[in-house]
Amino acid sequence: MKTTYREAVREAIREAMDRDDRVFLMDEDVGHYGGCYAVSKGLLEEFGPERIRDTPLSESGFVGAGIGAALGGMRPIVEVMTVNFSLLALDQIVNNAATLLHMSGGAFNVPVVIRMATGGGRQVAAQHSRSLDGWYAHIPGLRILTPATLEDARGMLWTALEDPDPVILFEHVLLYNMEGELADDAGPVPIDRAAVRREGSDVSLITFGIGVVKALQAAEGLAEEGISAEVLDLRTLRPLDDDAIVETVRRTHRAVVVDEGWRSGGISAEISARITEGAFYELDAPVARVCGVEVPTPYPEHLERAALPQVEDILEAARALISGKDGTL
Amino acid sequence: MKTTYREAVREAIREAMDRDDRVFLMDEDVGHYGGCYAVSKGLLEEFGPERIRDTPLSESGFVGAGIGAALGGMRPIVEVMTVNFSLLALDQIVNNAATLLHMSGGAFNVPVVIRMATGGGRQVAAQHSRSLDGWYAHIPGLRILTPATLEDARGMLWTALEDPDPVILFEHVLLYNMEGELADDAGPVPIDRAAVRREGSDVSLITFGIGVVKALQAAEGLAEEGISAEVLDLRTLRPLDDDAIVETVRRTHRAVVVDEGWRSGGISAEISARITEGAFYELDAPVARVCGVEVPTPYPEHLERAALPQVEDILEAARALISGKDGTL
Amino acid sequence: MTFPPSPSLPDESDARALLRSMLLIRRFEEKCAELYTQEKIRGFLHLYIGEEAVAAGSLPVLQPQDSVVATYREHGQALVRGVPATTIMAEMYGKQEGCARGRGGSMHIFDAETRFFGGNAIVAGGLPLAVGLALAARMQGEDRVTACYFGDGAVAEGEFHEAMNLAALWDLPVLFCCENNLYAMGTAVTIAHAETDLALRATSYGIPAWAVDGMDVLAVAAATRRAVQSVRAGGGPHFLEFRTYRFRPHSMFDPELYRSKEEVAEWKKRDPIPLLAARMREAGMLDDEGMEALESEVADEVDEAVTFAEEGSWEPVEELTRFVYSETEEVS
Amino acid sequence: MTFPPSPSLPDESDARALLRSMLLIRRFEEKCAELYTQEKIRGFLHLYIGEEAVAAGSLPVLQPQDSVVATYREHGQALVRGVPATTIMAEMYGKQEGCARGRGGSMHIFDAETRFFGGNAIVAGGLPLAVGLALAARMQGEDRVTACYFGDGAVAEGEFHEAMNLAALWDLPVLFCCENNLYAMGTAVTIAHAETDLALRATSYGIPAWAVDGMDVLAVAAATRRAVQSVRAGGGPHFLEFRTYRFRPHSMFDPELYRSKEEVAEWKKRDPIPLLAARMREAGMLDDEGMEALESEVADEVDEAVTFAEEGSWEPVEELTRFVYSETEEVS
Ligand SMILES: Cc1ncc(C[n+]2csc(CCOP(=O)(O)OP(=O)(O)O)c2C)c(N)n1
Ligand SMILES: Cc1ncc(C[n+]2csc(CCOP(=O)(O)OP(=O)(O)O)c2C)c(N)n1
Ligand SMILES: [Mg+2]
Ligand SMILES: [Mg+2]
Repeated sequence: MKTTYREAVREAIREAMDRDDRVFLMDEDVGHYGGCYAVSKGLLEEFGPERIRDTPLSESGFVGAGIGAALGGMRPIVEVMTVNFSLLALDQIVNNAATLLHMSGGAFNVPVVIRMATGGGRQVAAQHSRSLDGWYAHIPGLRILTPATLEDARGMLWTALEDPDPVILFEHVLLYNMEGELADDAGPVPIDRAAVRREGSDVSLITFGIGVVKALQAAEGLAEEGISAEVLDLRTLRPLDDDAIVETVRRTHRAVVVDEGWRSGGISAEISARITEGAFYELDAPVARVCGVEVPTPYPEHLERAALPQVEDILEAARALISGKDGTL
Repeated sequence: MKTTYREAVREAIREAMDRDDRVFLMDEDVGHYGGCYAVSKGLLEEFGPERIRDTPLSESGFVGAGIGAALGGMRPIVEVMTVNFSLLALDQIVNNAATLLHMSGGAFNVPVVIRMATGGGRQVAAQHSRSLDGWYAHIPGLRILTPATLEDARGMLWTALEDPDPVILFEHVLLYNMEGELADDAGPVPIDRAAVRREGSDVSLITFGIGVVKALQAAEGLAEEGISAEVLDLRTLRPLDDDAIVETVRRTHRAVVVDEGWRSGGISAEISARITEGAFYELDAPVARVCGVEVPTPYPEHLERAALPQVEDILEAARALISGKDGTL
Repeated sequence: MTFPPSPSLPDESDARALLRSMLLIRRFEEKCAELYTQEKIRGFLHLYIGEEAVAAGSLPVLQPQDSVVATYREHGQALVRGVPATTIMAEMYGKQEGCARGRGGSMHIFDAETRFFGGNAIVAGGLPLAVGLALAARMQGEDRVTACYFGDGAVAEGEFHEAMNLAALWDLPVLFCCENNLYAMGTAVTIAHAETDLALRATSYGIPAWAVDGMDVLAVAAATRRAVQSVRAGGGPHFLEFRTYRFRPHSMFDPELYRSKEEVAEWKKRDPIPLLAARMREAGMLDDEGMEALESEVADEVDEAVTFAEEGSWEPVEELTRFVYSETEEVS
Repeated sequence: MTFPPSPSLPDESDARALLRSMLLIRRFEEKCAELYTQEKIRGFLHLYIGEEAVAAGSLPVLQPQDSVVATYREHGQALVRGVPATTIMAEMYGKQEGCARGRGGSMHIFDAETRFFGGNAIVAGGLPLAVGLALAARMQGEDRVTACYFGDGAVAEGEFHEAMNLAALWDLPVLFCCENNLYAMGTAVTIAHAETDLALRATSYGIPAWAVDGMDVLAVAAATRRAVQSVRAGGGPHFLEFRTYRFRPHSMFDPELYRSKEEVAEWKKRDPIPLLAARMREAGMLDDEGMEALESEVADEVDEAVTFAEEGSWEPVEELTRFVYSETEEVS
């Protein structure tokens, strides 16, 4: 079946609503407007305003209400239009969702799923282009998913809803229009393992979200140059799949981490540190990082392009690793 | 002059208020209550309620007002009682303070200083014990300071106030009672360089905030075992002093990063990654990290102790590095 | 402020129950203060002493299926709701027999059996949770009221506003119980709120709201009955502003610079416990003997709690990372 | 809703200025829409068309020393405030001659000279900034009013509540200008607010507030004069709810599923531009020739803006990391 990432997410929501009465979707404009990035278009007509619930502009309030509803036995899918606005709900996400199970000594778990659009590349400037997926992965108690394929867009949501604890799904804005084939019987997928999207032997491109698309393109380019690149899609940023990370490095002895998020203190640093800790003597070269430039995203196309990791940047980093230029800051 | 860290911070505030009419302090309970952790005790009587301004419980509102006042020509010191509550103000800090200069193409800078108490160790449980200093360091546009000595508690504030851009100062709650000698003429200090607090040749303990106190103790212990440890106090987490980090590693060829914050995606990972990138071939062993255990801070003393990095943990990590046990995850 | 005349006394056993409940909170917390100086209880400890009438009068109105959300000043609510004094005290000791296995301490009392959803230490952070619990009840068609306690200080937070609007907009079964004790730490209501009549804040969302004499347990009970009845009958959210006062410092660290001894003394004249006791005596429901009996019952309960806590055990350090994620079959 | 009778017309030159100002916004934005389809302007583009009377009527009341804080739907405010159409257009092109060097685009118009503090794209995020600007003015003893524009949607945010309370509590010189266009994206006011009379929300903080016919530029001007006068005289914050309507979709992506063509058509009957033009014609202040002259003046200004933007230059990629931190002598 030909489909898009957007439709795959919508289908996942529809399936969840069908399967389980306790599931409902809420956010600003999920209903009457037709959904941010049109993801939930048509669902209001199908499920009605109680279960496709338009909210006021109150990110902290309705995310908190989602957490409360989860405590009360529901299985809410709380959307936050984009990760940028989730900063307004961070108290609820960190101080409540991520912490209640522990503070209550296991008495209360919080089965809430939070979905957010993330990332840049649409020229919507600094306040609307943040990539904070990796930043969220710092918080214990959360599970962070970054679906990068149609299968994962279709399949991660249900698995997330079955999880007894809070799960955040980051959907990159540039993926919504991605088209491709999806099996007619596509359904839930496991969320605890990274996936090798392309095998290779010279260098590992370790990434997630939109980075997977770019890394696969880069791997094509590298192949033409005779460099065999493996692409590892992390899929889950918390917990990280350490085994998969170490294994790919064992195979290739070189790693480039690709992350649209800012470099300093990003998840790219964590992956680099874990490789150092877990496979130091396997490395033929220091781990390289291709990250977002540390600047609030500028509006003009040429500057935004330069601020975000591009295929050429990955190519360059991989080539430098192979040719042995590295090791100085 | 004998003094405490608390008094040094208070003296710094007093000096700033005296020096510059544009400076004022605001937060919940800075005035009538006598200040969170008694830092601002007595200042209301001295400067009056306009300049020592008690606020309602409205973190987003008054932090945003501080940013606005900075835009309007004042030099506000906005306190947020503890970093935990700053999650409520994150939209203002990230989307406004850190971003306005860039979004306005340089038209408007934001000379606001934000002070927060940070850290655990007082048995105040999960919602009151967070160490997010390193997490904040991910955000471009902010400058992140972590005074760990009396000199820095006394001297960083004025330098921060002279900075044209937003600066956040993290004061670890366990430091407030720290006593020691401070020069009578102690005043402003530079904020752009890390400082070697103890020289050594076998291993570098790289840390900040409360970690400095613990690392110095560990270095004593290591000295007794014949291991010479250097202690690098980062002082500023954004921007990191790369030169100082690389130099200490060049001297010792081994590094332990100590950070009370959670390990995954913490600033410890960034430091590890930078060492890999900047001094890979200088390393005799993979960089080790001693971090907060990834759990919301538990209340009971024995569990909280176990959750936070202790001197023994640093000792162990340093010993392991020296004796060559490492390299597997 | 003047309130309507106090309701008449209920029958003797009900009156005694109210008195006992206030007394239990009082003695329990006096013990806590003592244990704090002995360093048995650590961290932050916020006492409810002076405000007992609010918890004692309001919580018994709820049904077992109802939900309760409270703050870090929640020992009173927990006790009246029926969380055992033993497991509360063990929690404050940090023992694994505590109602939250000792993980939370004084500020984080949680109890699944009595649907006691904390013990929330971020001011106003519990309000959206209460809205969500009420939403769940409504969507599930359950007859369940959610009672949400918070202080005057919380009213200034953005989360308060968002929660009020959502509850009113969606017509949810929540009872908002504002404990206006005139101060948020050291900040007087007049320093924090442009509109100091906090019940008016709620009515501005179209939520029925009124102020209640929070030192008079009978007034608290009567107002709560009226409000809960209406909420349960589908009347949407209600808001009660309980005017009360804490006799003790905000926490054990508070030097109380912001209020005078005279002010505190003045309020102590309206101590809710003697207030009810006097009326019961007048009505012939209570004498010295009766009072002594109550005191001794309560003392026993507190002693038992302390013994339970003392005899409790420390969770092994090896279990440190439990309860970060649920222990489902797959995971464990 | 019925409003008081419209104020009488001002003298011809003032009336003409109002009309011109609305017309400039209209034509400027029509051009923007066209340039958007040509991909000269990218990203999000939120048009003000239909709401011109609000900016055109309110902003001329301010003085040069005053401050303005606006939203992502701010071209109108920027134009009337005096940010040159040229640098606004260049900004939308992303050229370095733009008022924010092209870094911000349509949603982030900033201009130091006219004290135009954005162009803020986080809904309600500008309100605390406005409070702070007003606080600064008060502490500095400056005669400075801060006008803060925001939509009906913003009223539900916690930051709205916190800002209202702070402004009222501290009695600050802010004018809150709520542009109630009945929708926040696709969410009608009735779906978002328990209290749909938004001026009442403000009065609940003790802030003088009233609703104004936002399609009648004279009503807007009169109300703003009254409010600003009072704010400037030390009367504390004021709040105006301008009832208006956007004729266009929320942004260029909006399929407008949430409202009917009829509703839009109905509102277009009260298009603020013909409304004023008709009154001026009646009063003999305007004829076809006058209107043509205005149109051609405005067309020239828009053309000039486009030419300026077209001729502008791209900031070199090497400058990417500028403006993350200030370029002080020490740093650069
Ligand atoms: C968001 C947040 N800000 C600040 C604090 C610190 N703090 C704890 S209690 C308190 C005062 C709260 O006052 P109120 O709501 O009136 O409750 P009371 O303590 O009087 O019962 C403050 C400021 C906090 N816990 N959470
Ligand atoms: C905090 C936040 N949440 C969501 C959005 C996405 N968004 C942009 S505009 C808008 C609607 C705002 O409506 P209103 O305040 O009425 O202003 P209008 O667009 O009608 O002028 C929304 C939901 C945002 N920018 N900021
Ligand atoms: Mg209070
Ligand atoms: Mg609107």
